[in-house]
Amino acid sequence: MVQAESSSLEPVAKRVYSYYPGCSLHASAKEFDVSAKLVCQKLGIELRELEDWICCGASAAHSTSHLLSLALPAHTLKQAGEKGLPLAVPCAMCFSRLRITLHELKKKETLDLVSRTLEKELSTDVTVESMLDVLANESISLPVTKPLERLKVACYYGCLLARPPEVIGCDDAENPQTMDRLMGRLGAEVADWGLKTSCCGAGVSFPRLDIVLKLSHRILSLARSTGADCIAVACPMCHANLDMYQKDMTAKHKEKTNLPVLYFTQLMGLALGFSPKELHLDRHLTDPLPMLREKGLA
Amino acid sequence: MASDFTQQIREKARELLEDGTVECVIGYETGSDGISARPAFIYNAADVERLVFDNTCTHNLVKYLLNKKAKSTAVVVKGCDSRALNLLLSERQIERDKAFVVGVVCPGIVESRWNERSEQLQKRCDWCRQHTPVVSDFMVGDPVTEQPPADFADVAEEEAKTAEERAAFWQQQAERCIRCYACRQACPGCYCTDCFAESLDPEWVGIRIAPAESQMWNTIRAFHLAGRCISCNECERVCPVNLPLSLLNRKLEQKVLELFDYRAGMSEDAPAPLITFKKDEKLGIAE
Amino acid sequence: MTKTLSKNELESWLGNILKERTLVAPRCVDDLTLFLPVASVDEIAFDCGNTDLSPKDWFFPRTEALFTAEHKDADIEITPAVIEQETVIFGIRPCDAKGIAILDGPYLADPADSLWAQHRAKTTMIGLSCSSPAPQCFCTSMGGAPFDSSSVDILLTEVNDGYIVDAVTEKGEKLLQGVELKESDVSGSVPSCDTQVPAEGITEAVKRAFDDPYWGRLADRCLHCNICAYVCPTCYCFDIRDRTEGGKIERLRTWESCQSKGFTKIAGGHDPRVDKGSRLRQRFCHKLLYFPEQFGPLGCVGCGRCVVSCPVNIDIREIISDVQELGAKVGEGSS
Amino acid sequence: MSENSAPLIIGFLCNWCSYAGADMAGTSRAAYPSNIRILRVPCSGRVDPMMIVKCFQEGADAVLVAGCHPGDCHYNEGNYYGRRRFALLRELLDFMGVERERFRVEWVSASEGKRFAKIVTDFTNEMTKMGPRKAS
Amino acid sequence: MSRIGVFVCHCGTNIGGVVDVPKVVEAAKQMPLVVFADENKYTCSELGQASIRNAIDEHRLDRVVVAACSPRMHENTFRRTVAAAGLNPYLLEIANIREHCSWVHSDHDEATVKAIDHVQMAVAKVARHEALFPKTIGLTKRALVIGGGVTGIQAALDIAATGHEVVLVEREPSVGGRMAQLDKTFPTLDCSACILTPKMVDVAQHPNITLLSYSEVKEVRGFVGNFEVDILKKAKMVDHSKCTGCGTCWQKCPGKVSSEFDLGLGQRTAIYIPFAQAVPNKPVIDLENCRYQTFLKWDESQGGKKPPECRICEKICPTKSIDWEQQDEIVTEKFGAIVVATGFKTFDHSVYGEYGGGRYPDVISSLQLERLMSAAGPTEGEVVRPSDGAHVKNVVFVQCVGSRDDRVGRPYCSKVCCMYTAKHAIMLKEHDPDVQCYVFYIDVRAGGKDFEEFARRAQDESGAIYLRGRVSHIYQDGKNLKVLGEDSLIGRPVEIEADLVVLATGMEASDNADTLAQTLNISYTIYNFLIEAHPKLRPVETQTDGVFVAGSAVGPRDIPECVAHGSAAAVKAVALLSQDSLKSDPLTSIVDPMKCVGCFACKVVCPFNAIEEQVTRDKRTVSSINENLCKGCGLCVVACRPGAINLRGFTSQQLLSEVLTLVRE
Repeated sequence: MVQAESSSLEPVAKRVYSYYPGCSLHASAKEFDVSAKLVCQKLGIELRELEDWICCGASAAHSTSHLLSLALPAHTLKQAGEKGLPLAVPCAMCFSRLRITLHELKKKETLDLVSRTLEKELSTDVTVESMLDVLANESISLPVTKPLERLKVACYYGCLLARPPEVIGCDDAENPQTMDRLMGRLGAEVADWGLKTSCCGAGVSFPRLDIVLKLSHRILSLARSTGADCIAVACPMCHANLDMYQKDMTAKHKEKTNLPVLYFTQLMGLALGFSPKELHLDRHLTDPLPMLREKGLA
Repeated sequence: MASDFTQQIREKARELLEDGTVECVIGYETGSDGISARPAFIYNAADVERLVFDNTCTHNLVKYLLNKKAKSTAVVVKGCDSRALNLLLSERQIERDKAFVVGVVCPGIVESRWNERSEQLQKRCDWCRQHTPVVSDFMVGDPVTEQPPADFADVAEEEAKTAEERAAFWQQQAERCIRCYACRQACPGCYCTDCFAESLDPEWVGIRIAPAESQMWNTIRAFHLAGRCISCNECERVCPVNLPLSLLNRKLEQKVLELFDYRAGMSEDAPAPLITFKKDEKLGIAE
Repeated sequence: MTKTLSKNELESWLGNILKERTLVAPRCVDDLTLFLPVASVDEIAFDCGNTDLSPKDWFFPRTEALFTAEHKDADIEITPAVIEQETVIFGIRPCDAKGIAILDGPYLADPADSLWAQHRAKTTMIGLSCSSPAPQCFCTSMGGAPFDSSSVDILLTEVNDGYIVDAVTEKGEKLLQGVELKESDVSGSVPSCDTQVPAEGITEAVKRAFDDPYWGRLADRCLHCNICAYVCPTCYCFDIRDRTEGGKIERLRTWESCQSKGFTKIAGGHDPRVDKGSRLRQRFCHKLLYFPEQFGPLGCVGCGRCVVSCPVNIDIREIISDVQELGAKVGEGSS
Repeated sequence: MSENSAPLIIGFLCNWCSYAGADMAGTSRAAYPSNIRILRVPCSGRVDPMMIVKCFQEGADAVLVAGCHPGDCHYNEGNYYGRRRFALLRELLDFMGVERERFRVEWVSASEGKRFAKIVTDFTNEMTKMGPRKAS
Repeated sequence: MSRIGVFVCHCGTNIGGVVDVPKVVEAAKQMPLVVFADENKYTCSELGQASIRNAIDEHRLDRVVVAACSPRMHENTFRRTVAAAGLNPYLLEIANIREHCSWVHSDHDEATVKAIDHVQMAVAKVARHEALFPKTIGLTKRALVIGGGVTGIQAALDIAATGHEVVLVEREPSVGGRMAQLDKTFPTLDCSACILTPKMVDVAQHPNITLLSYSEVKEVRGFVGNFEVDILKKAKMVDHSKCTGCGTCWQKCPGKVSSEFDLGLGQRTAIYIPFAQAVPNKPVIDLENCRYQTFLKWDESQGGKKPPECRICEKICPTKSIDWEQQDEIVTEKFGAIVVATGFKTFDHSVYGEYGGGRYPDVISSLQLERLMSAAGPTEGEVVRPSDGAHVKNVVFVQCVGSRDDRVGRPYCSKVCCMYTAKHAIMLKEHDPDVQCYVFYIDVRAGGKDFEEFARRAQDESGAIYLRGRVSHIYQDGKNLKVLGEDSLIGRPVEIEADLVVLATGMEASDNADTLAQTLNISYTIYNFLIEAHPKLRPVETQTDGVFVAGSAVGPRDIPECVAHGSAAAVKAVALLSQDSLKSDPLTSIVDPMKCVGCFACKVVCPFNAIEEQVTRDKRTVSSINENLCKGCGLCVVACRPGAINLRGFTSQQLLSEVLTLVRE
């Protein structure tokens, strides 16, 4: 609705979003933050980071206290609401928490409970969009300068961008297409594969690394078997798991995966002409640069 | 105007009786008080001079056609009365070719009782949106353009009360009702040979002339006219204890208009709302 | 010399009556004047014309239980209705009073109708002479008069500063006991009821006009509602039906009228008076022919209620004159 | 009847859907308050508005008419006619002081035993709350 | 004065446990016109019924009230009872004090009060009952069977065997239905085709059976014994009276399309018979895919090159049977009885995203597997992978696909899947001993003769590995499929590499079952399965007299059940047809011509055109009821202001007296 207003002001439809980076984008997933911002800038999407955003509670809160797991995102939603702008969220985990909270606040009694807890007048009159949905919006034209030709990408969405479908509103929880179509528009070849939304094990990263290795390895090896050159992700957790442990997997499964795992925003960045450096492509543990060079993209 | 209408009616009546088109002309004549009209039945051309038409011609003469089924009859009708013709035609109570309709573009009818004649228009004339008859073989007066449908201020006023007040209000009315059934006898829509009210078995309405029975009578009378009442308001006019019967009729008229977009007696072949339906209509019950 | 009572004295007297008896008097409810019980004297409409409904309700109620029957163990117990309440009707007009009185004919003739008898016994009528007869009135033509005291227990005649009191019956005397009456020589101005109806020899005329098509034509406009019968002080036809509630049976008598369809329907479904003409004729034959033949007086007292309230202006006065003419014609023919 | 506190609810149930639904409530032991008295009619379209007015005139506190869901009438169209009649009747009753809440129409299928129980329960509670009818 | 007897039933403790029965009896004794009241443990038992009959004798009862279970349960039972004692069966009224009372109220006093009221109502109503006598109507001694699957075939044959004419209408070009698609049948493993084909042939050859294949029922008018049915015969474009079914045409026809019968695993031609043993064994032309038709439809404006005219079939047909002039036609036939056996279709598994949403060629439905296994199937019985024709070794079966699953709106159990999967496991092992089968199941439901043994055999002898749990995900990994699931018995996730996954797709009502039901005026469930008159006691009858249902159109059923129901329906139909005349239900409307004012509101509202016009002696046009058409809904009664119409068995007087007992007592 705000968009409508602003667009009525300016002939060139300019999109404005409140921006919620979330903790990991200020730390482990800096490259996601950076690339996302660059891409948005390029595409005329203005991101206004919320001044007083706090942790969404991620996996920790809801395993501790349901109320807490709602209260934390609610705080952020409150601000977003006051801004009157749609909220763009890159991190799949944060996105999931915010969306779920929004969903639960639709219940009157929950709304009252959380409002009382935060001593704030909460409303559910705010839209939360994942950065993927923001950028995949087909009405946005992509000024591709360096098409991702010869690059085969396996798009990996993970659990949180797909489930629960009734809350997330994913196009197809088992075989989503949003990112695939986006990559296609960038000139990349996309792999049709069956583990786009399978769990990478993030939930148990610390207690049960073995499971993480098993699940992530399954994903990587299938992706590889489809001939993909890299995996595109939209979630810091997934990224961490898939990218970080490839050495351990190689050790465990006696099979070299070595498959670069990039944020979809980084791939967009490349196609839109940003340099690997700007996009922090050097921050990954599984180094994508050799592959990218080989493809003439770096 | 009146005198001119009277003239036209007399001439038509004479013509019809002389050439034998009809056996009888039902019109109006001056009553025993010398100031207000009453129904007149003219069988001989010689008597047509008795016929008059003025703003006291309140009776709905269509009612009388029900007694003249077999014979060909001419009847003088005002706009509101004429809707009763359609009602009775659609319900196959009269045959069109047996009735010669002398339509009178209604000048408005005044409040009058025996030996009393005010210049105050009857309230039905405020609601009336049919001054020009919808059926006629001969029209007296020039058709007028009708105003948009009436609002239902009177109904709204009643509805403003609480349910309890309304209940009390109708209770009082029922206490006055002496169940003479004049309302029924005057109504063109009430033509059953055996009225439910007098049925002994099933005994819908008890014999007592008492509030409960009278309410039963008045409620069902109104409901049996739901979507059929053509709002000539004769029922209310004839009531010897002045029950506000029009309120009930109008409440239903309003709802029928709102729910089914239907006005009784406007055409001969539009099915009455309660003997037809639409599969996917929303009427606010069980939804 | 006459006895008089001032307005105030009258009111306090009525006030006292109120204490131990039901006082019925004309009251204005909404736009009607009706004989109704009053709770206090100021409810009484002293200077109203004649009431819209006749006072017959108080002798012949619109609905009245004759008896109730009930299962008692094995057999059935019947309890006849009894009227205990003493009632005083104030403000009844001579014509209406006469109407009640002549109904003693049918109701008290052997076997007497116990309920009617009880109502009559328990009710005292304080009449009020007509100071200004209405246009529809024609009592004088029917053998009555605006100041006729024959059928009341007490007749009051309004005079400038009070009422002339005429205690007609013992009942009246009793009711007046202890009431201070002034001696005075005022005399009530004698009002006249100038509408004249040729009732003379009407009985004969009706007999002769019995078969005349006149009735059928007249019935053309009759709606056969029961208004005339229900407003009439002398229409006394009724219907009887039982009503069960909780195993208890009430036998009820209610007003009915010869005008309603099927009134004369008999077992097997035959109805000797199916056509409207014969039904309408019945009403007038009863009033002007059968009633006098059986009980003496005409069955109409000229109160004029039917004249006013008939929705299609069927006017008994007109009919009487018409029938006189008809009768005359037929008479000539026959002689 | 209106004197005692427990409201008298008269239910007219169509034989094919709602009466069967009430049977189903029985077979599945779906309990509900015992105030309601049930009449079996072939079709909700058989329920004569006169009958309903009579119920109220004689002192019933509430009336429930239940029939097949629109489209499922055993007689194809019965409930469509019923729907129109009842819609008008309820307006008239309310206008004459019988609150619209007291006259309820519901579509209950043969398989909706639990729902029937719920409807009756809610209706009874609502009527208890409203208390007996005033006047007449 | 009538003499009413009241019989209150304890129904064991069903009623007696809550309602104070003796108290109800005592109350009944006090009710007007009641001269006798008694209680029974089970009134419906022979003992109970006897006590009613005796009481009728002894106390000269002329009307009876039974306070027991719902009239929908035993009204007819007790009507027969009173009839046996010489009373008119309609002088009976049931007070429902079980379903509507003891089973839903726990408070004993309240329940008892209510029971008494219901008895009082019944007494008041029965007092106003009149003796009613059914009218006799003639009937057409022919039956219509809708659906040519095994059920319909069985029904048709059984009816025909009794010498009655039967018309069998089948939507497809051939009879046989689903069973014809099956390879073997459980648990006996006889060859489906081998046992079905003879029956199909019998149907075609039976002198009393007219087979209308490639036809559909469009309209049904009339009533029991006297139905008038419009049947649409779709244009076959082949004159079957000339055609010998030699097969030259379909061997030569160039128009190839995937075969419905083989569920996309094989191909058929545009002029075709669905399968080799089809009956009738004469082809029809599928106009959608016929080249000549495309030629005819082609127009310049769309550009492209003009398709060939083809007409090969026409040229090579030795009997000149091809008839391009043929049109769809509607034939109207009269029947006395109708058997509906429209069968089922299998659930479309593409809604299951986690199973690949239909994207993986090697994830197939059980019915497809049947076609693969069938010697007459596209692969002549060799079970190979659709994707690459490779021979299968590891096969994973997933149970309850479209069954017992609320998410896809199919909460019911399809009943046959457990068994056919066992069959598949066994058969696959027989085809090739090296095959390993895995079965993910929720429960193994093997209720039925030799079923459990059969299911065990799949595990014990054929070594199928049964894993209790659902499959969470299936994905393509190279040529193979990875199946991820859980073995809930050991609480471990399992991962199986399979080269074929078979989904045990459940049973659904066949297409347009609902529209057909509406045409026949019979009810159907939210899943479009047809509803029987009584699930236990009248399993093949419906609410519409003369219309019977059988087979899996009513709900998931296996072959023996379908056949049994087919026969059952046949018997009911025959029982009807073998009568010389029918008795019409006397619970119809009646008109009092004296009260009728001839407004004909009744005629307008009657859904069954049962109102006719009649001129009375006094020349009034009044309405009268055609009692054969009247179904007793009572719409006319309410439409009739003067109360000239009344409904027998539910007269206004009766309903009113019921109401009055409630409000005036």
